Amino acid sequence: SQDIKSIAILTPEQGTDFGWNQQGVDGAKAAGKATGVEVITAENLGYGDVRPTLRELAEDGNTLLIAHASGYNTAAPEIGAELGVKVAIVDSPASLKNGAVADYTASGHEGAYLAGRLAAKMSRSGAVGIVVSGEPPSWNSQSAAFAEGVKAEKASTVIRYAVIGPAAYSDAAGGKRVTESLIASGADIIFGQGNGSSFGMLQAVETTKAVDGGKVLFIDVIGDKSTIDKGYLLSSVLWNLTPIYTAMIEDIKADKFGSRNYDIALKNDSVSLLKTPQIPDDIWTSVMAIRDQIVKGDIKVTPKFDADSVHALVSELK
Amino acid sequence: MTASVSSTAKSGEIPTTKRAEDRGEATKERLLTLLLSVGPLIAALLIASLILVLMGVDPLAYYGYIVKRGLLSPTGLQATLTGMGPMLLIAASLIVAFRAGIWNLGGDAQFLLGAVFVAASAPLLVQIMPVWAMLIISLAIGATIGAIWSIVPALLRAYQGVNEIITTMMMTFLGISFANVLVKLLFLDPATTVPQTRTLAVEDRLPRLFDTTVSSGVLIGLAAILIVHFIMARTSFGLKLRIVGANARAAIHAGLPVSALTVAVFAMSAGLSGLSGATAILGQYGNVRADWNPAYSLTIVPLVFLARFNGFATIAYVFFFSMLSIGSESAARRMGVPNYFTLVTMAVLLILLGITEMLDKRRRDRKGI
Amino acid sequence: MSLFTEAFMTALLVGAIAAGIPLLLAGLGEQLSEKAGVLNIGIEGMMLSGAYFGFLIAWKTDSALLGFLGGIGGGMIVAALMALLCVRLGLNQIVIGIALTLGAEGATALLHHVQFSQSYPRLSAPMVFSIPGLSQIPVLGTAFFSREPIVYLSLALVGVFAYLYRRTYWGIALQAAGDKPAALDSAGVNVMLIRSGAVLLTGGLVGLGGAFMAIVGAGIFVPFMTSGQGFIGIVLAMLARGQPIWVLGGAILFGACLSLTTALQVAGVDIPTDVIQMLPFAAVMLVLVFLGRKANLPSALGAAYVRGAR
Amino acid sequence: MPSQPIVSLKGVTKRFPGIVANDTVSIDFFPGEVHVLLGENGAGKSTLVSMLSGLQQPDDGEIHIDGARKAIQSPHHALSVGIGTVFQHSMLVPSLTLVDNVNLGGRWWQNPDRPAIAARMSETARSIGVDVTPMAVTSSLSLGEQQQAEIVRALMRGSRFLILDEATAMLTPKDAEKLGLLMRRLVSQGLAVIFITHKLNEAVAYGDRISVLRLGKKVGAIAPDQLKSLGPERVTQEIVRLMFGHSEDAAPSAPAEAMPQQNADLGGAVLEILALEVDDSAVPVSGVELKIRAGEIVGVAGIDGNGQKQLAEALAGQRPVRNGRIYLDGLPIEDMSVGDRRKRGLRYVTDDRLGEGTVGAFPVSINLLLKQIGDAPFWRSGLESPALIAANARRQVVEFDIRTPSIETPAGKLSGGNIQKLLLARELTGSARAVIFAKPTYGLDLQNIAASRRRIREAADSGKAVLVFSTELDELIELSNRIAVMSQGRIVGIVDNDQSARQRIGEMMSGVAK
Ligand SMILES: Nc1ncnc2c1ncn2[C@@H]1O[C@H](COP(=O)(O)OP(=O)(O)OP(=O)(O)O)[C@@H](O)[C@H]1O
Ligand SMILES: Nc1ncnc2c1ncn2[C@@H]1O[C@H](COP(=O)(O)OP(=O)(O)OP(=O)(O)O)[C@@H](O)[C@H]1O
Ligand SMILES: [Mg+2]
Ligand SMILES: [Mg+2]
Repeated sequence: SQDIKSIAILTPEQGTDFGWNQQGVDGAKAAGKATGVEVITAENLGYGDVRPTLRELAEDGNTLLIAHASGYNTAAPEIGAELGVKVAIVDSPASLKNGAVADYTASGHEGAYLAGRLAAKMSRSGAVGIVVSGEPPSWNSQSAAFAEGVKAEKASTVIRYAVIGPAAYSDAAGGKRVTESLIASGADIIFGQGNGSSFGMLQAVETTKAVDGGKVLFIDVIGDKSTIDKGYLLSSVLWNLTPIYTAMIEDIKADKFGSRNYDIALKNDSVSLLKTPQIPDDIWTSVMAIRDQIVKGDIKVTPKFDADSVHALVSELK
Repeated sequence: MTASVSSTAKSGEIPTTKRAEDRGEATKERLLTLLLSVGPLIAALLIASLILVLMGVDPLAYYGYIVKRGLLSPTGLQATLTGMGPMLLIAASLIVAFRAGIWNLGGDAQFLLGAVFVAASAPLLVQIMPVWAMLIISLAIGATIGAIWSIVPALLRAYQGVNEIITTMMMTFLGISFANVLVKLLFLDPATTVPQTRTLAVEDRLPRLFDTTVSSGVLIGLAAILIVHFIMARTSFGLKLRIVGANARAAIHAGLPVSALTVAVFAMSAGLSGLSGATAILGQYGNVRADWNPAYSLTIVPLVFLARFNGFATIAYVFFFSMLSIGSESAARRMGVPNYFTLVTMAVLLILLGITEMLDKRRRDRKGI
Repeated sequence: MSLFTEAFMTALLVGAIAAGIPLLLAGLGEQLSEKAGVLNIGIEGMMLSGAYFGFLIAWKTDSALLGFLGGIGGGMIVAALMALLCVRLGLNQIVIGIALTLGAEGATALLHHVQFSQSYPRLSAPMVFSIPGLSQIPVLGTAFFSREPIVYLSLALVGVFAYLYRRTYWGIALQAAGDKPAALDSAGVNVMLIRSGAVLLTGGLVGLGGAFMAIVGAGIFVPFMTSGQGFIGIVLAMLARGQPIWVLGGAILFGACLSLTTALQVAGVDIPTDVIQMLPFAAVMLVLVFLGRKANLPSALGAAYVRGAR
Repeated sequence: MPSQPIVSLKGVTKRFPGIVANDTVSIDFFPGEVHVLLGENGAGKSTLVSMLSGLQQPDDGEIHIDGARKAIQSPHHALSVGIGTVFQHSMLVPSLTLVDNVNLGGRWWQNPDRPAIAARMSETARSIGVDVTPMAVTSSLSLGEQQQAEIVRALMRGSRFLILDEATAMLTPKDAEKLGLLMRRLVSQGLAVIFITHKLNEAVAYGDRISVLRLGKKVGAIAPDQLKSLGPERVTQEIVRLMFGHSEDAAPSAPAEAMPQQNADLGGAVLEILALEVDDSAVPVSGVELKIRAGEIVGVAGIDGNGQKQLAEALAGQRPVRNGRIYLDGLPIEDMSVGDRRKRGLRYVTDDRLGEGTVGAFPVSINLLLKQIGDAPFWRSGLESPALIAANARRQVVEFDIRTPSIETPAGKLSGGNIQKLLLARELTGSARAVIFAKPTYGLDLQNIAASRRRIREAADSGKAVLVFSTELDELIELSNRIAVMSQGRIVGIVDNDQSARQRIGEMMSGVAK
């Protein structure tokens, strides 16, 4: 079995975004703690050429490099092969390679489906909105599953979908503007996915009344914003990457790394729905019942990673 | 000395004492040049250090890591060199344009589209031809696509007088979106869910130099910038371009084909940007993802100005910049400083280098050099 | 449920205005600098600085008004550097413009990291002032006449600057500073003062645009939130050929295109978003191809003025 | 005569790289006097002016104003102590109207009363007998019209110390005379005037006192009483001696009415212009018919701004022709580019030496070859031969007496007259079939005028067709075989250059004769 002292995680943005980057960094640290392995974080690397950083982290003696961005999934296996270091990547399950590469394409589609059911149950107006700042695969799968959840719960519910605009990852003003338009179009629950821009979405929800004059609620993804919530956060499709990273470390120790990919799912709580005070207990109970059905396999949610499927879904469902 | 000498008349009779004086002058001159080039660097480091100290970071350690990684560690230095390839090509592209008074600010899209088409075609080409042929054709594709993307601004500028700052910026915004459309809809790698092109295998990319990780793209970059330098400094074509740039009315008066030269400048400049995109793909990245845009132009533009469009100075600046970006990522990570700090260092450096350039220019004006 | 309700149309118009105002202010600011002969590539940085300081002060004082003043100040801090370096010392305007943009990006991101990255504070909605009567008009009333006072002010600035440029000695001096500073100097007017003043005022305008984006547009500050809007401002200023009204036209076009993007998507028109995003740029290019008017940039634009230099 | 000078220069020195432009110059300027500054091209006259108007600071020496030492720190300062300047090269903002150019310095928030200022401007113009269009945009005006406007502007400022740096260079003799009379009137009101000119007759006619600069040094002065007692003839001789450092034998004779041989052995038509029309918003050109034969010089007289620039540019190919034909050696060239026309042997010497004639930032050596870039032997298969380029420059610098610190000096740093010499050197070397000169000698000193006219004559004698545009009738009469008169975009008449030419041209210009 391989001795493992340290691993490294590489993220494109700063690990303080209450979202993708933060979940990655926090998850890796927690897994390191649990397994007694040191964790090096290389944050805010952007989307340029990460090969130099990957090489340096490999040279520094890290046993595993977690390339926590789909943009890194070409570079990481290349450097892994070049320097004989193990790498974990996302959004490329086919790259699995024994002893070298493992994929952990995390998809919260099961959670997003639940969120859709929740939204449809809670919407007063019968209209919900999806706002995204871009269309990467993992968001597409959640958008699609959310839409399916909404329809499964109440087929008459209208779903409005909008992508913010150019350079939208940090476009908080754009997030707010588009969210306001969706609210004006009748949505009283917003399912929002975005990095910096998601704070603009949250702001819109907080400062704009629904068409009926009531409150608009927000469903977040990946991270937990309840610490900064002002009473408008309905829920979040929470990801927990700790079990994945822990499993990777253990697989390395057991010389099994690269024999399988990793996933998050409702069943081991690596995907879960955030419970907030905005969710009445009875609704929460019914949503949890649906969760159990998914875990048992009675309800199947298939992930759809491409933007076309999402577009087709939201316009077909109209 | 008298007011004016018709230079030939008396130039033969400079007394020898003056020669000795000149030699002293020359030493002083060299010292001053040294001071002027090192001074601002030190000043910039001091200012940036002050900010680091305020953030509770040891500046010596921080800068130590930058140098250690960007310059002294073998793979770090190799990364610095590899990174220079596309940047030098962008610099060459800018020098051609700026010297001719053409503000080609559309380099990012020319780069990106060149990259996209190369990334789309190279993995297919390599299946039907030897690697070297594929590489050559791919470089040509990149350059051609870059040039094509500048046709509209070129014609508008050459025949309608429409300001090219506006048109090239518009074409950049357009081109970035267009590149995304291409990657997401047309050139999608069917094997992955991520919107990205097919990937060119590592062994099919531009060969690495000797036993290192340095891509030979850096040689393409060096060659391009030296050729551009030579053309601009020594050929009649380069001189014509410079005249168009310095005084377009004089160029018309002198009977230069200003419109044709303008189109040629656009083609060369945009072609070099496209070539840069090709080099980046063939030498480093291997594919293009949707929403990818390294936006080199913005950082290279000030460098070529500071180098006064001189090829050799540009190489030095690009090397320094590449080293800084490689080294500072490492330093930031080790010292727990957010990577944003690199931007601040860059800003301080550019400002102080700008001040140096100004002081040097004043000094040379005084001396009439 | 029918989509194009009054509320939705209003929201689209409001969105267009919210997106257009920062562009308007950035364009007006750039235009002012360019008139005076300074090619101000630093407005992205000024805007970001305005957004940061505007947000910071609005949040600390809980006053949008003070926030806007803070934004003006934030833009002016960066502009003061530009005036010092480019106008007084005559450094290359493009080098310094880009340097200041990079510096402002880095500095505000660092400050945000230290102050806000754990809490992401958000502002409450700024006050709206309804113009009696006009605001009753359906759709247009709420969209145009029931807005934050800063919106009215920004629109009024278009008229104010048009007046100043055409009807005052200052306007004449500005144009001279951009076209032939030596002539202005020899007429006894301080070129440095005119140019520095213009750059500072640009900082104020652009900073206000940034503050608008943070306080009204987003209600929050996040790093790099201006995402290239400053550069679009530069394009707008150049297209406007010195006329403030054309900056307004351009800003509205861009704002409207963004809202159109949203409207089409919400209506379920399945055109890829990247294609829709190309619309405003393609529109401008088409106009240029068919109307292709010569740009009339001030002839000394970008050149430092040194008295007596030949 | 008042005893206290308004302005005194005391040992003023100004150095530029490679040159001492003013070398310990001491001059007193008294109220009530027109003080004429003379000196060959590059002697340092304009440099003195730039220090008096606050554009440059002396490296050594002192400036005293009203008897007290005072540094003139800025143009604003100069204006505020009453020093008004008309510079050698235009200081008007091209994109502004004349009125707004007058308006540059008002209180910033005020709304200029343009009609009132325009009225004042027209009135001032009338008082000196010239005509300005206050609401015209400066760039649409000819350099001559601009110069008139600048004089008017300087007068409107009400300075007590007026500097005119070659203010008559672009004026017709008639307008120059009016300006001379005006100077006399101004000094009689107690103003001081500095008048820089290269025309000695003007100096003698309007000056009270004369100072001569040579190679940056003040080499002599003629006091008012001397000026009166010596008489024009002797004064001129004395000036020439001072300016050029030798007696009058080497100096040019005063523009003698030396008529060229009439139509003696002229060759066939080289340049032929038929029914030419040129568009222009200000002065459209129409109905131009001209035939210039080999060895012939045709002069074009007329007040500046009557379409001369438009016609010259159309001939050179810098401006599209609307209608009509231009034949060069029988070949139509009106659709050819500037470069192609040049290749066929057409040369155009522009009068806009800074705007299009030179690239100011480029060295003298390159500017001398501006129209031959890429040609052998200076470039071989596109590669430059620095040694040959330098040799060419050195030769021309000597031959045309271009005063420059070095052949590498940026052309923009030369004195006005020396830039003009550079243009002439470039155009007069090499082979040509037809040459168009626009104001070929403006801004040149006596000696250089003579040399340049000699060269123009030689060009014709070697079989070229020459077209000379000039506002100076004397020049045309000295050079031309025939003289055409241009007015409002048309050629209103062509006369043979004989004894009666001067009178007939005068009549045509004033619209008497048709
Ligand atoms: N892009 C610009 N940015 C700043 N100032 C400009 C710009 N373009 C022009 N200007 C200024 O505005 C002045 C007037 O421009 P212009 O001559 O184009 O306006 P106009 O004559 O009123 O319009 P038009 O010629 O289109 O009828 C210019 O001289 C210049 O000083
Ligand atoms: N700003 C400057 N930089 C460098 N050299 C200069 C500058 N101004 C003037 N000179 C040089 O100083 C000398 C005197 O020039 P100046 O313009 O005073 O001559 P001038 O007597 O006015 O000649 P002209 O009759 O030709 O106008 C010239 O050799 C000129 O090249
Ligand atoms: Mg106009
Ligand atoms: Mg002079």
